[in-house]
Amino acid sequence: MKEKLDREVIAMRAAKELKYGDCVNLGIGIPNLCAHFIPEGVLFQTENGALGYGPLIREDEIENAEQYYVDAGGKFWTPVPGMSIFDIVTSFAMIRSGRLTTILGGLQVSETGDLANWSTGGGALGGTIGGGMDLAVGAKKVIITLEHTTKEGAPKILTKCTYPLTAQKCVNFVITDLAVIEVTGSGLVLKEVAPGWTADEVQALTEPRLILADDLKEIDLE
Amino acid sequence: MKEKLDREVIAMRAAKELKYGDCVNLGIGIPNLCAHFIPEGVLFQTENGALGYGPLIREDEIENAEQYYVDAGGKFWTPVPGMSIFDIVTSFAMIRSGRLTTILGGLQVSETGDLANWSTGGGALGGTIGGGMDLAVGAKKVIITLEHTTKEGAPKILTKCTYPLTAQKCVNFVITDLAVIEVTGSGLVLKEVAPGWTADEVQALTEPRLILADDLKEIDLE
Amino acid sequence: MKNKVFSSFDEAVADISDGASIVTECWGLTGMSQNLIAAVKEKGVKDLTLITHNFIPLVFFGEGEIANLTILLPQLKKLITPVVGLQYLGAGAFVQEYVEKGLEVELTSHGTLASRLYAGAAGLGGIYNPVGVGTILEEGKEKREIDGKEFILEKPIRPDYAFIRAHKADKMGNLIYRGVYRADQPVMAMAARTTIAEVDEVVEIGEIDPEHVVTPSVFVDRIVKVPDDAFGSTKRIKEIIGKMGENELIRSLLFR
Amino acid sequence: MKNKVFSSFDEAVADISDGASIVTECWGLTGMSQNLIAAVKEKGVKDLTLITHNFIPLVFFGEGEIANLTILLPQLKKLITPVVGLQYLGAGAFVQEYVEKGLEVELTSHGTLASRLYAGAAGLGGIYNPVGVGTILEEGKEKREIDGKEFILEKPIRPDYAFIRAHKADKMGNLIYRGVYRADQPVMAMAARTTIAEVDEVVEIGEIDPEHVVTPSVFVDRIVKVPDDAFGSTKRIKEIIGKMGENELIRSLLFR
Repeated sequence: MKEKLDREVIAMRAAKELKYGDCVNLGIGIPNLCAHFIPEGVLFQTENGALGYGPLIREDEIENAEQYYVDAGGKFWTPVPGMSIFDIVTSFAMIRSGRLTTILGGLQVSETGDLANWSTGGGALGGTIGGGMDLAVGAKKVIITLEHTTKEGAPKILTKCTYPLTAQKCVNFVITDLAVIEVTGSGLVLKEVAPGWTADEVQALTEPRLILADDLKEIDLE
Repeated sequence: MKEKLDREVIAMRAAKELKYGDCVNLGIGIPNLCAHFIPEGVLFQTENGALGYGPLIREDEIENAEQYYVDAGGKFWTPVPGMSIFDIVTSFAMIRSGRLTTILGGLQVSETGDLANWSTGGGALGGTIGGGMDLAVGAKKVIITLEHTTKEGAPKILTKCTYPLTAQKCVNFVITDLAVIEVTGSGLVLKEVAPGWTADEVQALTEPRLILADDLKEIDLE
Repeated sequence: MKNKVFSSFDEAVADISDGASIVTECWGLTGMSQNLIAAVKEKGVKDLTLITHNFIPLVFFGEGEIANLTILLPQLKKLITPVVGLQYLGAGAFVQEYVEKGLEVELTSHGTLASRLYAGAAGLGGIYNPVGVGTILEEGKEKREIDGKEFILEKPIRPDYAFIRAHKADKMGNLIYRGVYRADQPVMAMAARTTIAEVDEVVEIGEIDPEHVVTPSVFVDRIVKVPDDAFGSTKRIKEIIGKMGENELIRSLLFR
Repeated sequence: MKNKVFSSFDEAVADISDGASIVTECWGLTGMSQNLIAAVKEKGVKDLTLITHNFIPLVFFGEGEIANLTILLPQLKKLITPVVGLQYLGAGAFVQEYVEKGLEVELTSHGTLASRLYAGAAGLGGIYNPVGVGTILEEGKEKREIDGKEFILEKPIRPDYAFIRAHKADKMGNLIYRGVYRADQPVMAMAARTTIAEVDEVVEIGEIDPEHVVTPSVFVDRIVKVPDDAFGSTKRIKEIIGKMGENELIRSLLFR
């Protein structure tokens, strides 16, 4: 079987969507890994009320962890000059006013950019909602990172999501271990494929029809 | 003609409604005068974002006036320890969450506690709304100070207000140059009359029927 | 000035009765009013409505190490929160037995909860919320198109009590927080009818710069200082963080 | 880091075009972004929608002494505000001639405006507001009873630009204010699509304590330092206040 990109490489490619001066909120999972690849001048935001904070505390630095400085997932971070601390009303105004980019994990993405990422079913108690719905609805750019298929090989990019939705028509970019796809008004545009993969092979693992970008190319990590 | 209370005495009586630990927002006019009579331990609030500030700058102290410290009416005040500065979202949450008492001026008050105090007519541009509507609706206690009648002797306490309303059913106490009246579910209760005035004489200058309080007494300024 | 400083947590929660609603914060260890929570547990009042941004069993910690919000579970009638449990610990499975016995769980999103608390504080009757359209959150709620976009009508939240964990209070009740302890606490204090704060330090009037006050005194009714040996004291939290490295689950969740 | 510091007010407003909406503060002299206002006057763009807490002709001051918001009157298509003029100066009479020529005036209350700006920032579609029921503010609006109380549906405000007058900005755009200059400015910055701040001082990154930041950098797009001789500089405001005592109207209004 052909090699797919690993999680670090997906994260690396997702990080490339960010530019100098952007403010970004990273979800749990692959998005968290983006932190290692994000260009200088990008500020991190966490829902619980901080912007522009420094690197996460590593395993061998626990003694430097401070209770006052954690992200929404409970990870400790380092305070740095220029950051700001604020309450959650301000934090979600930031998130919902289109001032941020967000990179989130996904369970499923639909042809029209619907996102399912909080639950695989099981009703109200089958998953946790948190701030993901706010980010999906409110961010100026929503980038979803996920593996292209389930372990069993079933597509996660679907005509219609089967899992409970996080938000409708919210996704701008999908970055998987096989492809980079832009969600547009006319449908899903395949922009990049993983090295060694063809558009047809990616299409075969994707439920809705993909539109091939004029400049379709191999995933570019430069 | 019998003597009515002057504006200072109305203010003095209104100030008696405040107790230690209360936070109060004073409107323009007679309410402003209350500041001179307010007991210790009462904190002043101004809509533009300060609580617990010190005395207003007097005419002979202009050189101490600071641009950063003015109330919503533009009057300069003195910063004191224990005060707080906040934005208008917080300020109006304070006003609307029932944490404050307000003393406002009035043009007319109705039998059911409706208040008219922003305009005598002339449409949208005939007066200014400001924060008075918010205070009238949101304060835990709304005290209205006004002269009992117009200069021509017509009652200002009416069955129904004829001027444009500030808010409906918002008034708790009315303090005039003739009487102290409490607005209750059963109607207007006459609690106190000015020295030398009888309940009948006050009733004659009031449109709706007044209910006499069991302990009706002379206005008490002790 | 009113005396707002109470000498015990029990005294500070003395008037809370069955059926009360309480909003309090919990983002991991931060901002938790552990001693007020423990006092409510001890008091045993029931049929409570609890509103919180996170309701998570912190299984990493030993008995008596922390007083986590979830200890109140048997006393709850209703829970309003965006997060019940953690996905990798089976999400909301731990509340299932209480749901079967009648616990009502109302899900919301973090941002929606913030807006609903603001709406409570500002006296609003409802807000048309853009978040939740097409999701589980719209069930049973009015949906409406405004200017070509769909919104869900969400109700304000106006709790009876807010439990606040702040850094410093002056004796008037002005509060400052530290770091992300701030989070939802300012809006909780504004929305609640009665606000009770547990704080690291009670300082004299004038020791907090008026420009730096985060929660103005009028929103704070009662203050209790957290003793050094109490839940959530700086000393105890430091000890807990120190021991985090010994727990493999914590290491994998928080440091990798 | 993006360069947000602009060297002139003209440059900072260069992209504002006809039909734009601008929110800016004016509580007497405080918090007015006089130089940005003057730059928009100079630029001559028209059909503007102006949102402000107060729209008052400050007749006390001489020509060229201040750049008051009302100088933009001939350029406005719409004005949203709780205060047009001052009662004892004839209230809104001074805008009457513009109303006759087509200016639309939308009245609101201070608290409602704060909530509507918050609603704009939080992406809400509307809010049910308790203020204005039974008054001129309910005209033409939906009224609805919720839980036994009446509310009016108010629309969010999401202006194209906010003009902010702050005390200090660091080079990233974090802002602090001073005293009541703060007022509505934080929520204006959150609600607007583009925020332009004029400040007393631009300081290095790290000079503003992260806990004291009032408007976080992400909400601020452009910063201009107010020169000593410009409108609203500390020096000029001091001079103006010094002269207030000479004006009998001011003495009677502000000091008695």
